[in-house]
Amino acid sequence: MSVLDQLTNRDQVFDFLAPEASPVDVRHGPILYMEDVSVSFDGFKAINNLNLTIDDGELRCIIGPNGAGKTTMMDIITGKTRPDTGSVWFGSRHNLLNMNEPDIASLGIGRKFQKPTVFEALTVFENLELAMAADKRILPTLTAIMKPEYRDQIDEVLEMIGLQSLRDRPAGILSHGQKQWLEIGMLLMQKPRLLLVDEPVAGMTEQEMERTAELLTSLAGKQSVVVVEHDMGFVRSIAREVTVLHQGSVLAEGSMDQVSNDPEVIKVYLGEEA
Amino acid sequence: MTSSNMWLLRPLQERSTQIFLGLLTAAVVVVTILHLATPEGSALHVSAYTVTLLGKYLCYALLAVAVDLVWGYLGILSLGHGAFFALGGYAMGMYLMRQIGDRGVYGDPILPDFMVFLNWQELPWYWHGFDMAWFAFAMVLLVPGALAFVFGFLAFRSRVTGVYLSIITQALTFALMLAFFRNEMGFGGNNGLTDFKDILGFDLRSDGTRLGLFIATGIALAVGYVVCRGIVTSKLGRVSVACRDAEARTRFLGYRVERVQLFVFVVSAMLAGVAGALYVPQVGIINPSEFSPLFSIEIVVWVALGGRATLYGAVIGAVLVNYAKTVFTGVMPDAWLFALGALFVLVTVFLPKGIAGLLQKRRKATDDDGANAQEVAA
Amino acid sequence: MSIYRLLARIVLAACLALGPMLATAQVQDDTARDLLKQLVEANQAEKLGLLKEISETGDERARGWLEAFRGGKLAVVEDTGNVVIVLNNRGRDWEIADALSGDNLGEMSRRDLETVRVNNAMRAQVDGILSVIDLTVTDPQGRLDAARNLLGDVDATLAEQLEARLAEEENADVRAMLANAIAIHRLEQGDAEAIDVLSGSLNPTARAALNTAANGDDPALAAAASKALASIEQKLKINHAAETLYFGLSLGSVLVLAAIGLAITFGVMGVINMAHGELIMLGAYTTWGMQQMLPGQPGLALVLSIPAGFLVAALAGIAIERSVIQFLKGRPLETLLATFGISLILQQLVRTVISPLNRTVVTPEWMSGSIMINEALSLTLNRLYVIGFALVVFAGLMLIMRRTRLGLEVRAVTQNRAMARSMGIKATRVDILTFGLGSGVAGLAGVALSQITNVGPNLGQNYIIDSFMVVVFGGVGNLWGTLVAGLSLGTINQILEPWAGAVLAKIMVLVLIILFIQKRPKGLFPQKGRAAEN
Amino acid sequence: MSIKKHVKVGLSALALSVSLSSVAAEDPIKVGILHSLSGTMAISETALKDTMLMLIEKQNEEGGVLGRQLEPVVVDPASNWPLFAEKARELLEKEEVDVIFGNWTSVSRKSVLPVVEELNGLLFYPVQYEGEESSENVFYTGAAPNQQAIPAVDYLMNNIGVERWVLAGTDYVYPRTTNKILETYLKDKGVAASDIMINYTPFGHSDWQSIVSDIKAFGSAGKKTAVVSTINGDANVPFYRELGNQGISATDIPVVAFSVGEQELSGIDTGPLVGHLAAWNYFMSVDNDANYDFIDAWIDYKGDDTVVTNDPMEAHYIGFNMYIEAVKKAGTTDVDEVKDAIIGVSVPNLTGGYATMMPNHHITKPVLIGEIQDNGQFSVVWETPSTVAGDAWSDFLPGSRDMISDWRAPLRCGNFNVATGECGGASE
Repeated sequence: MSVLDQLTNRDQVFDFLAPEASPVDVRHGPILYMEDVSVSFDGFKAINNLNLTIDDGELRCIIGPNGAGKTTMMDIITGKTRPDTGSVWFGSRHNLLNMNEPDIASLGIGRKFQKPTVFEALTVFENLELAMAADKRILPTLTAIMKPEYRDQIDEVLEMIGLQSLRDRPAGILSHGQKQWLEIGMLLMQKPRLLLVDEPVAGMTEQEMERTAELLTSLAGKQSVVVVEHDMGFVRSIAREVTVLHQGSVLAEGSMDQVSNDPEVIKVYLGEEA
Repeated sequence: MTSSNMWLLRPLQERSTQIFLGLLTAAVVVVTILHLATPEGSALHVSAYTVTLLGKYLCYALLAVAVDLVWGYLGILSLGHGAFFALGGYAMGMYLMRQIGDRGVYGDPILPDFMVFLNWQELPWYWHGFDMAWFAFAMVLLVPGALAFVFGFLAFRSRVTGVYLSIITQALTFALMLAFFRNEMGFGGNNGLTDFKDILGFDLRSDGTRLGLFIATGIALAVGYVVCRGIVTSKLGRVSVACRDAEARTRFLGYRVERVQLFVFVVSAMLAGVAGALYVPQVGIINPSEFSPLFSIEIVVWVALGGRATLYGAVIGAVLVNYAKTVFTGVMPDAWLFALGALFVLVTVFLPKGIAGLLQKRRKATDDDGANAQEVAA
Repeated sequence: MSIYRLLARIVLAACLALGPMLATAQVQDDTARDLLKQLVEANQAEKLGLLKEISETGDERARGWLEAFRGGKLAVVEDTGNVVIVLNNRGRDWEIADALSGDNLGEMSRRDLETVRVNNAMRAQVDGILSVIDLTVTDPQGRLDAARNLLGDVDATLAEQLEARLAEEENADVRAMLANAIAIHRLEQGDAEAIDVLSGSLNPTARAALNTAANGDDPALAAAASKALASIEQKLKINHAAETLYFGLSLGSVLVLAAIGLAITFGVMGVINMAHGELIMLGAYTTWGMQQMLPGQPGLALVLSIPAGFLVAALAGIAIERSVIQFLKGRPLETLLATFGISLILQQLVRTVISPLNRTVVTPEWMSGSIMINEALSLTLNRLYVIGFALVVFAGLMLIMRRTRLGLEVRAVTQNRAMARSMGIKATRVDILTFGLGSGVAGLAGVALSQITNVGPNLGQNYIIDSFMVVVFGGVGNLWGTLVAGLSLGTINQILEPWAGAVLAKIMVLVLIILFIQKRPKGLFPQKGRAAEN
Repeated sequence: MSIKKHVKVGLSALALSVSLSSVAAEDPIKVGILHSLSGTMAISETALKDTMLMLIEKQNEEGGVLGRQLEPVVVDPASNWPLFAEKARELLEKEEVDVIFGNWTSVSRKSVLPVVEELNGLLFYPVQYEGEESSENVFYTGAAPNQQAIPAVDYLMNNIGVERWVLAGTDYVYPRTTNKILETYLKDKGVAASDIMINYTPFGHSDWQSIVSDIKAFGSAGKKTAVVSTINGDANVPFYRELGNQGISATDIPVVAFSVGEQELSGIDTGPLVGHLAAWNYFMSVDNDANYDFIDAWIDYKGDDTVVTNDPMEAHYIGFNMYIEAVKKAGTTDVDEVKDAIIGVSVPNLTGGYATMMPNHHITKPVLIGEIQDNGQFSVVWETPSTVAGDAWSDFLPGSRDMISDWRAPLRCGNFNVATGECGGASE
C-alpha cells in the first residue's frame, strides 16, 4: 500500500529519483537518436537500417514479434553489440558507438534484461548496494564503507519494490517476479537518465503488473523510459507512444490505437498467429 | 578507524577468520614446541623432516588460497597459477644461488656452477641485483605480479573468458616451462637451481633455519588469508562475485569488469609468488617442472576438494591432498595416481562444494560468503 | 677398398657373362661349410676375402648366406661346429636351421651358439656385392636401386663393366643412374666433362663428388664444379621450400587428427575432455594389440585397427560420458577437472595392466620409406598416409555433420539446447552419440600416431595441450576452423624451426596463439550471434 | 639365547662362513631404494628397483652380510624432483637406512645431493651422467663422459673414418655438457668448426622431419658423417623412425647413441635401425657366463622371458656388490668407515672384467660399442683394450681442467685444484 501512497504524492518522496545534473546535453532535441543502424549475424540481418528517436522524459513502448530485433537494439544502445553501420547518439554530445558498457552505464543509461539477471549469490541488499550510484573505480570500491545515508537510500528502494522482508536473503531464492522487481530496483539505484526495460512484467501477477505500470509511468518525465513488452494489455496500460519493430526496422510508430489499426502491423501479427 | 584500512581490519572481526587464524597459530606453536622441547627419541618429537614437510604443505596452502581467490570469487579458472608460484620460486632461488658465492664446486665468486661448466663468461644482466635480499624479495612479488598484469591486461581487456581463458593460462605456463627448460635462458635448464647454502646468513641445513622458515610460512599464510578475506568481504569482493555470476549485468551497472578482474588476478599472482619463494628454500630446489600444466591443474583440484569460494576450504584441500600424496607414495606407489584420479572425479561429481560444503551443511546457512559458495554457478 | 673392387669386378663379370647359369650352380657342401666356418674366426680383412670366395662359388644358396651374414644371423654351434642360420634370435633359446641343407634344427640356447660378427663396413661390402648382382635383375626398379647403391663406389674396371651394362640397359632412369655412377668416378679421376653429366643431378652422392672436386686443387675443375654446384643449389632451394611445406602439412595433419575429435566434444557439447589424449592413446594401443593378435601381418592389423581403434575409443568415450560427464551438464570447467582425473586413471591403468614401457608398433612395408619426387625431394610414406588419413577423416566428419540426421540434431543442440529439446530431439541421445563420435575420432588419431611416435602411457599427454590450442585457435564448434588452425600451426612451426630451433619455435607458436586469442577471443572462425553468448 | 656369542662370531674374521649357517642375530641392514615408480621416469627406473630387490634377495639367501640380513626400504619419488629430496630425507632421517641406491636423472641427483651430504648418507648412482661432480657421500657407478662419449668418438674417427659430426641432444644438462666436452675434444683433434653441427630439442620431441633432413643435407658434403646422439628416452622412437623413412641407413650416416639401451629398443621396431650404434659399458648380448647367469636370474625373477637387462642394471649389480664387500672389509655399516673401506674395492662386472672403486668415487669400466640388431639387441663391434677409470672433472672443460677429486686421507677433497693447490674450485 505504502508504495501506492508514495506513487500518488511522489514529488516530495522520490526526490532521490530526480536526475542529478548529468553531462547529457538534451537542450536541442532527443535524448536517444539512432540512425540507419544495421547489424547482421552470419548473414542474418538482426537490425536493418533502424531509425529511432526517444525524447527526453518520454515513455516509449516497443513491440514486435520474436526476432524483430528488440533485444539486439538494446544490446546496441548499451554497447554490448557493435552495429555494422549507422550512428547512435545519447543526447547531442555522446556518440555511444565509441563507448563501452560501463561508460554508457555511468553516463546514465540503465538496462533491465529480458530474463531477469540479479546476482543470485549476493543478498537482495547487496544487489542494490552494488547498483548504487557511487565511485566505481577499484580502490574506492575496495575501501568503500557502508554509510548510513546509503543504507537509507537502499532501504527506501527496498520498500518500494516490496522486498524489505527478504533484505538479507540471497537473491537466488527470489521468485521470478521478485527478481524482476529487484532488477528494477537496481535500475532505480543507478539514477539513470534513460531506462531500457526489457519485458518487465513477464511472469508477474496482475497486481505486480499494476505496480510495475505505476512505477514506470511515475518515472517517465524525470527519466526517459523505453519498454519492450509482449503483453499488449500492459503496453496499452502505460503506452503513450508505441513503436512496432519488424525484421529489424521500424514498421509503424504512433499511439497505441494508430498502430493497432495499421494494416501492416495487423498482417505481421496475424502472420505470427497463423 | 580510517576508511582506507578498514577493508583489512574487517576480516579480523569475523568469526570464521578468527577461528582459522586461531587454529593456524595453535598448529604452528604446537609444532614448534614439540620440535624444540621434546627429546629426539620421544614419540611426541617432531623431527626437522616433519617440520619441513609441514612447511611445504603451508606453502601449497597459500598457493591454493591464491587460486581460490580468482576461481572462487572471480570465476576465473586459472590453469597457469603454477607459473606464478614457480616465478616467485625462481626469484628466491636466484637469491639463494648468489648467496652460495665461492662455495660452489668451481669456487667461482660470481657465477653459479651451472654457468661455469657451460662456460659462460659473465653473469646475464637479469641475474644482477639478486645478491641483495631486498631486491630479490621485491622481485618475488613484482615478477609474478608483472606477468599477471600484462597477461591479464590483454586477456580481460578483450574479454577472453571461461574455457578460453583457462586454456591460454595453460598455454602460458606450458610456454614458460619450455622456455625455462632451455639452458640458454640461464636458469639452469632442467636441473634448475639447487645446492643452496644459506638464506639471510642462516645456514639452510640447520634445524633452526628450517623451523624459522616454517614459522615464516605460517605467518605468510595468515597474512595472505587476511588479505584475501579482506578483499572478498569488501564491496570489491561483492563486485567480483557479481562479475563471476553475471558479468554483463555488472558492466551495465557501470563497473569496469576487466579492471576488477585484473586487480584480483594480480593480487592472487603475487600471493602465489610468495608461496613459491617460501617453498624453494624448504625443498631445496626449483626447476621447470613446477611450470608443468599438470601441477597447475592439481592445485585447482586441491581447491575443489576443499571447497570453492571459502578460502579456508582451499587450505584444507591443499594440506589433505599433499598429506595423502606423502603417505601414498610411500606405502602404495602404484595406487597413488589411481587415488588422485578418482579423487578428481568423485569430488567434482559428488562433492561440488567440497569439504567446506559438508561443514556448512552442519551449521545452517549463514550470510557470510561461505553461503555464497553454495550458489556458485560455473 | 681394393679387395671389394676386385671381387666386385669378378662377380660382375661372372654375372654379365653367365648370368642364367648361376642360379643352378651348386658347390660341394663341405667346401661351402668350411668357407662359412672360416668366416667365424676370420678378422675383418680375411672376412672380405671369404665373402668374395662365397659369392664366386655362384652357389644358389650364396645369396642366402650373404644375407644371413649381413643380418648377423650366421652362427656356429660351439660344440659341433655346424654352421647354422638363426631363424629367430629373440629370447633365451634361438631357432636355427642348417646353413647348407636348410633343415630346421629347432631351438638351441644362445649360450651354445657363436654368431659371426658383422659391422657396418662389412654390411656395406655385402650390399655392394649384392647390388652388382642386382644390376642384372629383371625388375627395372631393382636395377635402379642397385645402380644407385653403386654411386661413388665405382673404380676404373667396374666403370668399364658399367659402360658395357649401360649399352645394354634400355630403361632410361637406370641408364641415367649408371651414367651418373660412371661420371662420379670420372670426376674423381679429374675428368671435367663428367661435370656436365652431373651438373643437373640432385643426388647427394653426386653433389658430394662435386663438392670434393670444388675443394680440390685443380683450379679449372674446381671452378667448373662450383659452377655446377651453384646451379644445383638453386634447384635445391625450391625443393627445400617444397619440403618444408610438406613437413608443415604433415605436422599440421597430425595436429588436426589429434584435435578434430576434441573440436566435436568441446565445440558441440562444451565438454573440456582432458582425457582426450588418453582416448588417442587407447587407439594407439589398439593398433599394438591388433599386431599382437595378427603376428606377421602388420599391414592387415593396421587396417583392421582403424575400425577397431574407433570402436574402442568410442566405447571408452561413451562410458566416460555416461559415468561422469552427464552429471556435469553446463559446468564445463568442472568437466575439465573430472576428465583430467580420468586421464590420470587411464594412464596408470595402461602402466599397470600393459606395461610402463613403450610398445613396439611395426610399420608395414607399404608405409615405410619414402616416394622420390626427385633425387633431392622425397616424401616420407608414413606421413603421406597420415595426411591422406587426416583429410579422409575430416571429410567423413563433415559429411556426418552436414548430411546426416545426427549431424542436423547435433547442430540443433549446439545452437539451442532447450529449443532442440522442445522440437523432440533427444538431447541425451545426441550427447552420447556426439561424445562417442568425438572419442572414436580420437581413437583414429591414435591409430595414425602409432605409425609416427611412441606408443606408451604418456602418448596422450604429449598431444592434449596442442589439441586444445588448435581447437581454440580455430574457433570452438567449427570443424573448418580446426582444419585451418591445425595445418597453419603445423606449417608455421616448421617454417620457424630451422632458424629458431625446435624449442623456441614451439614457444613462439604458443605465444602467437595467446596473442591471437587476445585479438580474436573466439578464434579464427567464431560463432556469431546470440547463440554464442554464454 | 646366546645372542652375544653370535655377535662376537659375527664380528670375527669368520663372519661370512659362520653367519651363513647362523640366523641373522642383529637388526637388519636397511637398504633404501629411491627410484620413481610412477610418473614419466617410471619407464626406466622401475626395472632398477626390481634389480635391487633381486640382488638383496639373493644376498639374503647367502646369509646376508656380517650375519645381518638386508632389508629393502622402497619409496616412490614419483618423477618429481623436489619429492626426491623429501624422500631421501625420509629414508635417512625416519627410516635411518644405511645406504641408498637410486636416482636416474641428473636433476633428481642434484636435488638429493644436499640432503645426502647434510645427513651423511651413502648414495649409489647407477646411470651414465655428465660428470662435473664428486661428492663425499655419492658413488657414481654409471659412466662419466670419458667412459662413454670420448671412446665412442674415437671409434668413429679411427675405425669408421668420420670427418663430419652432428651432435644432437635433448636440451638438458647431460647432453649439453657431453656435447661441450666432445666439441672441445673434436676441435683438439683438428676438426673444423664448420664440420660440427649441434642441435638441441625439447624432451619428448616428436616431430623430427626438418632436423633429420638438415642432418641429411649436412651429411651430403662429401665427407663421412656421423650423428652423436644424446637424445633422451621417448624422443628416440620418432627420431629413428624419421631416419629410416628419410632413407638414412647406418651405412650412410651412422648414429651413435649414449642414452639408447636394450630397454629403450624394446619399444622400437628395430628393423630399420640395424647397424646404428650405441656406446655403453655393458650390453645384454655380451657373451659371458656371469652375464648369462645374471640374465637368467633376472628373467626368473620377473617371470617373463622377454625382459631385458641394461647398463644401469649392471651398474647397480656392481655398486651393490661393492657395498657388500666394503661392509665386510669395514666390519660395520658405519657410513664413514664404509666410505673409506670401499675405495680400492674391486668386484667382477658382467662383461668378464673387474670394476674398481676409484678415490674419486667413480669406478673403472670397459667401454663397448655395439651395433643394433634386428632383435633389439646390440652386437659388440669394438671395445676398449682395458678398463677406463671414470673422470669426475673433464679435461675438456675450461672450468674443470685442473680439478681432481680424491676422497682418501689426507686430501679428502672432491674439487681439488692442482693449479692453485687448494681444495675448492677452479682458478678461473
